[in-house]
Amino acid sequence: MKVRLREIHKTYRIPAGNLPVLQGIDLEIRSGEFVSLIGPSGCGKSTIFNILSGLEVPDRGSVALDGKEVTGRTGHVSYMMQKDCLLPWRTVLDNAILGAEVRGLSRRKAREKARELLPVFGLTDFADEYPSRLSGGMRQRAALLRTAVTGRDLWLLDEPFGSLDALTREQMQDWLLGIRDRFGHTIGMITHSIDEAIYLSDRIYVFTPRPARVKEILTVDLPRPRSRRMVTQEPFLRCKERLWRLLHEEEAADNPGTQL
Amino acid sequence: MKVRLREIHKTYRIPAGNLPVLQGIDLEIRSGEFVSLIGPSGCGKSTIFNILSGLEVPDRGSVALDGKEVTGRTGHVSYMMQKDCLLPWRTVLDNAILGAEVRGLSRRKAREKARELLPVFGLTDFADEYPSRLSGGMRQRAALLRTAVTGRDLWLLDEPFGSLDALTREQMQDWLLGIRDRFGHTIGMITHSIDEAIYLSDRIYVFTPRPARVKEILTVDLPRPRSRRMVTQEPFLRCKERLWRLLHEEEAADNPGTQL
Amino acid sequence: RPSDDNTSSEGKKKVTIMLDWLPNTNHTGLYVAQNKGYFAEEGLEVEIVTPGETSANELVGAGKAPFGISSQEYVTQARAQGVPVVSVAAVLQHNTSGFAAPKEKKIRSPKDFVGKTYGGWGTPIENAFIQTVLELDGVKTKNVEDKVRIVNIGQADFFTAIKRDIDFSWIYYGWTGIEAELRKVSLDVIYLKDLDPVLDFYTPTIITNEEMIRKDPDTIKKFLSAVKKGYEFAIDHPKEAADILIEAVPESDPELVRKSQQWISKQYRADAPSWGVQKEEVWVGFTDWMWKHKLIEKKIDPSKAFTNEYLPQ
Amino acid sequence: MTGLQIRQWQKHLRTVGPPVSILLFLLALWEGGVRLTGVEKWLLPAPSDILRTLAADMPLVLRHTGPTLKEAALGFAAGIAAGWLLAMVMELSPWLKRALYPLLVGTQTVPIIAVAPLFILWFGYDLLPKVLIVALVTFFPVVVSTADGLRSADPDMVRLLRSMGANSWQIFRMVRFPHALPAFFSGMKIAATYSVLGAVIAEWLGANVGLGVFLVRAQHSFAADRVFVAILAITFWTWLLFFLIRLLERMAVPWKQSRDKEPSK
Amino acid sequence: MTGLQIRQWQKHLRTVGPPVSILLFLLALWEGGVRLTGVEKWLLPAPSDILRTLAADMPLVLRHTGPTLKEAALGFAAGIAAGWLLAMVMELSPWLKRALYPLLVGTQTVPIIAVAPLFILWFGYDLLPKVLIVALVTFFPVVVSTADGLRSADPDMVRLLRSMGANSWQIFRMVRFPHALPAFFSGMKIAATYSVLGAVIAEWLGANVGLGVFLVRAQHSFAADRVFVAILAITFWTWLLFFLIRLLERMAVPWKQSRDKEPSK
Ligand SMILES: Nc1ncnc2c1ncn2[C@@H]1O[C@H](COP(=O)(O)OP(=O)(O)OP(=O)(O)O)[C@@H](O)[C@H]1O
Ligand SMILES: Nc1ncnc2c1ncn2[C@@H]1O[C@H](COP(=O)(O)OP(=O)(O)OP(=O)(O)O)[C@@H](O)[C@H]1O
Ligand SMILES: O=C([O-])O
Ligand SMILES: [Mg+2]
Ligand SMILES: [Mg+2]
Repeated sequence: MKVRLREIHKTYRIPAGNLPVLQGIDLEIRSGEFVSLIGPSGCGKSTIFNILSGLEVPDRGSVALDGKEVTGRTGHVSYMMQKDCLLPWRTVLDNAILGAEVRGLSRRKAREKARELLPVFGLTDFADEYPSRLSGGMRQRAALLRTAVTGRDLWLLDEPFGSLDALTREQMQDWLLGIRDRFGHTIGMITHSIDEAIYLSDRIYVFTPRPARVKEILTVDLPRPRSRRMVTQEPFLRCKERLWRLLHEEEAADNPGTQL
Repeated sequence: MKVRLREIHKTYRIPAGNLPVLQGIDLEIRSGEFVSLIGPSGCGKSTIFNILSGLEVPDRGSVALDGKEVTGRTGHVSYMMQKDCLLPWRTVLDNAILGAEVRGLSRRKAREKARELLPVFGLTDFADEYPSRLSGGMRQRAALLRTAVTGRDLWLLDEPFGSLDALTREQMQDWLLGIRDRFGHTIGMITHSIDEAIYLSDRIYVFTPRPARVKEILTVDLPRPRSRRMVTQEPFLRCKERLWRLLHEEEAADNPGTQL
Repeated sequence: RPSDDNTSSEGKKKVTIMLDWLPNTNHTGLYVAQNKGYFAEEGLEVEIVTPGETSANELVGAGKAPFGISSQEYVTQARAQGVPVVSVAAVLQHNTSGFAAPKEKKIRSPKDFVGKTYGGWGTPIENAFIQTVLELDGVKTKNVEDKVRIVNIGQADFFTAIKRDIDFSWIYYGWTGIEAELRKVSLDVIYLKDLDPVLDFYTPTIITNEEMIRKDPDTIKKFLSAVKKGYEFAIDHPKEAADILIEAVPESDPELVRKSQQWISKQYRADAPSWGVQKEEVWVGFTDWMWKHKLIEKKIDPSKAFTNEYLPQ
Repeated sequence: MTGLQIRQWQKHLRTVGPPVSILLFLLALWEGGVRLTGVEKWLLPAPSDILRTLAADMPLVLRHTGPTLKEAALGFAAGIAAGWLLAMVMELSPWLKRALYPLLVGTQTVPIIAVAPLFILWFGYDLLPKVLIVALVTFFPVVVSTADGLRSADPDMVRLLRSMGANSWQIFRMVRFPHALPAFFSGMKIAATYSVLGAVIAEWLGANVGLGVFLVRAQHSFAADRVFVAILAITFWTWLLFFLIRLLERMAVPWKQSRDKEPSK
Repeated sequence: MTGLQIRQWQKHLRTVGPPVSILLFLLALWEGGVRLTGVEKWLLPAPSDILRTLAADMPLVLRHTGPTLKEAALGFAAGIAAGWLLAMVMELSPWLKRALYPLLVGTQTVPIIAVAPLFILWFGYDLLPKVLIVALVTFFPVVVSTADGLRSADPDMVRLLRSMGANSWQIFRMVRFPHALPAFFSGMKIAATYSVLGAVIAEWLGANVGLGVFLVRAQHSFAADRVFVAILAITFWTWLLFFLIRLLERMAVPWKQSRDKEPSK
């Protein structure tokens, strides 16, 4: 499943005037590839995912899926949005099978699959609990679980591990890598963690502050399967150094106080 | 403003049975001190803050503020909750002054103060925007702004920088250190970032997985004012190493799959 | 704030009369008296209040209005419940109501009721009427509802009712009967008064309450004197009287008012020596009839229920 | 009695205590007022009179209650169903919403008593017109509340479902419907309050039995105590229905109870 | 005409088009039906008859409209105020809520016409009783909807304010109140629908002028066309009020418009 954005432009209107968010974004996730998006807060990353998933229509430009244009059409991605959007009237388990239900998959099978994954996500005892009683990190894991159970080929993950502690985060990352290697999902991920981006990705898109443009595309030269040992090795560190520089060189020109 | 938790116990009821969350927590934040709480997702950190702020009543134990018991009483902290809880019907600016308004401070003054801080938080152009149109990181910054404008001596910050990119995060951290040094606030912070905890804190409480107990209290031996240079220096790295070990040694005994 | 304490700016005494129903030709005399200034001549300023769905009896009884329009059967029932209303003048000398059916139903005498459907208002008195007239016609009945299907048609008017399900109903000829003439619907009407003299009771009547009689008989006299003049004018000048009513109540159908007025002007005084007088035997007879049919739980003294004392001689 | 049982009883008492005590207070006021001012019984009977009449007339009242309740229940059920259906249709089709709303408002502005003749002509004197009137009175609050509830679902949840490729019906079923439940129950509670009285008024158009008939007869024979007995009966059944719906609401919206509670100090 | 103006006109047309076209369709159906079946005019007049009568009676209708609108407006205002106040009081005091709710339900179960003598006795037949009746009819939907809206505020936002040391009144003002606005407007819309008709029914208790008087007089003189003119007038004013409130709602809840929109494909 290969996805391609071409020359995407998007401007929002806000009380203070026009807010150009995306200015000519070209972006590609190849079949089976893991691509990370990294860039300053508020630059337009989530907007890119919204356009990719069909939730928003770009002012200009097109979205193509395996060569077919799908601009503004939905239903081709498993999208974990930045906000967890757990339905308060569904228990954790029933939230998990939501996407599968929408797709018309068998509820019983979806439940089974979700139940199987519960331990991996540390939610075993909370299957029948309403989301309002979960901790922040647990909610995030529940949302990730839902995305996994939805089971499309193309996954879009918007900061999936943001509220997890280091250890849980590593476990989740490794689980993600594991099922990706096993099933060959095509994955796009937004993250603020340089380490995470490198450890998981084949390529990393770095964006400028708003309005977002692609500043650089980094190819991560680490073999697969990845392992934690690589994190302290030369290629990883080189990559990290480069990414750090890219993200920090805006400092002089673009501190958040003068973003717009 | 000195705060002290003594022998706090808390158990929730969930469909799967009793869920003991806190088991005898002793915790102290001295006047003017910066204390971080770090621990596995779902262990009970937010619950501790909820008890500290008076939102929840512990099953056992007491909360004392400057020696006076305040268990179950509210109104003594500026609390930035994990969920941003921006009021959808208030613009960013009016959300920012909410706490000040509740305290009965002058609206005009609060607005002035908030407006002054807008550039620091990168929200200048969004003062009159409703929160539903902010990006995830911008919402978080708006919530932090509100906490700052509320203006109590004791601040509780629950993962305040979780959805910010590295650069913005550093700026926010430095801003926090700056005003802390200037006004001498007493600050408690929950974070999942080891670096952040060390860079900002005087002491770090490390918690076990649920039910939370204090596993270790680390004192950070870095002089104040802090600077980014310290991050690569010996004392910082030693501290980091120690923290990393503490958080990872659970691995064998407590992976999320067997948390409860 | 009883309204009989009030005086208007011109020093006239303000009084209210509460109608029994919407303004119609039963009330013409009142509107004439108003229009021609008869009330003013007596030093009264009269407000005519129309109730949509309520009856005047309780309000007059409670002193909220000094005068009202009611009828003998209501006054009797009201007094039996302790409501202190008194009938002071009969608007019509004879009961102009009767059982009506379209000609094609062939209901010409009470025995034709048997097996038919009667549409009424759901009051017990109607059952008693039907039972009485059936027995007069030789149909022995223990329970009327075995002989006649009785359906409550509530708010529906006569013409709607007879279009569906209903065979006959109880109407006042002066209004509904006249409307039927206008519509060219031929009716058979069996008047109650023709069946049994005891059913020739007074309807409608003008009422006041016992306290007025005690405290302010003078106002009653003045009021009735003006009203009488109004009805006498209507008796002599039906056309002009109708126009006065139409002017006062422009919402009603002028044609119906004119034709009804022509008919009813002859009924106001009928065979009586003068307008308004009530006969003791009518009150005694009908009270006994009501008591016999268990329509009142307490026997009342008919002589206290009415008086001719305040009618001008 | 175990401690738990005692605590449950205390809870019941806390729920029932306030309304009952206020009610008793008001009744005492009424009784006292009537006795002191000596207002006539045919105008405003005292509660004790009403109770006495109720006791005496019980068989009669019961005979008239059945039909009214039947009309109210059938009409209410039909009204809820219609209201719900209309709200749904209007949510799924904005065109129909714009087209239907003014008409729905129109249905509420026709005084039934004024068009009684037509009603009877079309539907006769049997059960049907009464059920229709109750339905007409009750469907409207349900439509308005439910439509507003459906519309105000969290747009981000709707977006989540859209991203999954959900169609309008799925979004309706999985997000809008559960979200609208509380608003739906608001509408139901308002509607329930009108249902029994609606049936009574419907009976004024023509009926031979029912609380409406009982009421009119009482009124025409100046029996104020009976009028109040009828009102009492209407009130009683309305209460029952209302609180049944409150109960149902709690059962249907379990997730709302999970965190609402304040800490029990 | 600029492109923007054209687009705005098109938008208006899209809003007004559907109801108007459905309405015209129904009127045509009615007119045709009456003409074809030859149903008598005194039973069901055709729309054209009604319009003719309306034109002829216009001055009369206008004379009767003023007082009714005045009663409706005053009563509605009082009803909203009372409803809002009661909902607020009940939210701030759970004890009062439990105590008042059954009584409020009780107020809706008393058929006004049945207690008309009392009403007139206590309040006369001037403006007051009519305003009171309209208020009585309209306050209830407002209370129920608003109370439910207030109660269902996001508990996490309430917690945030509590953590700031906010008292109940501040929580009410800053969280519950704005959260309840949409529900409040639902209640208002339902109430608005009842207000004009409420005034008309109130006039049946006793009045010399007003649409209620016009209606009953028309009915009792068998003038069906006039009855329908009265209904038309009631409907017209109710619509106006209803849509005024919808407008107000949009203005009062600006944050709801910000993201509701679907992408404009
Ligand atoms: N519906 C909307 N209406 C108006 N402005 C919007 C809307 N959605 C997003 N924006 C604006 O677009 C910009 C980009 O938003 P986006 O959510 O894409 O940022 P982001 O890169 O995901 O940031 P973060 O890392 O903080 O989540 C922000 O300034 C935001 O305020
Ligand atoms: N109101 C509640 N009812 C029941 N269980 C609750 C409630 N609040 C929290 N919990 C449970 O208590 C535990 C601790 O929650 P808490 O929010 O304190 O975790 P945390 O340490 O802040 O986690 P995270 O880092 O994921 O935010 C979780 O298992 C959660 O499910
Ligand atoms: O009381 C009535 O609503 O008719
Ligand atoms: Mg984002
Ligand atoms: Mg937490």
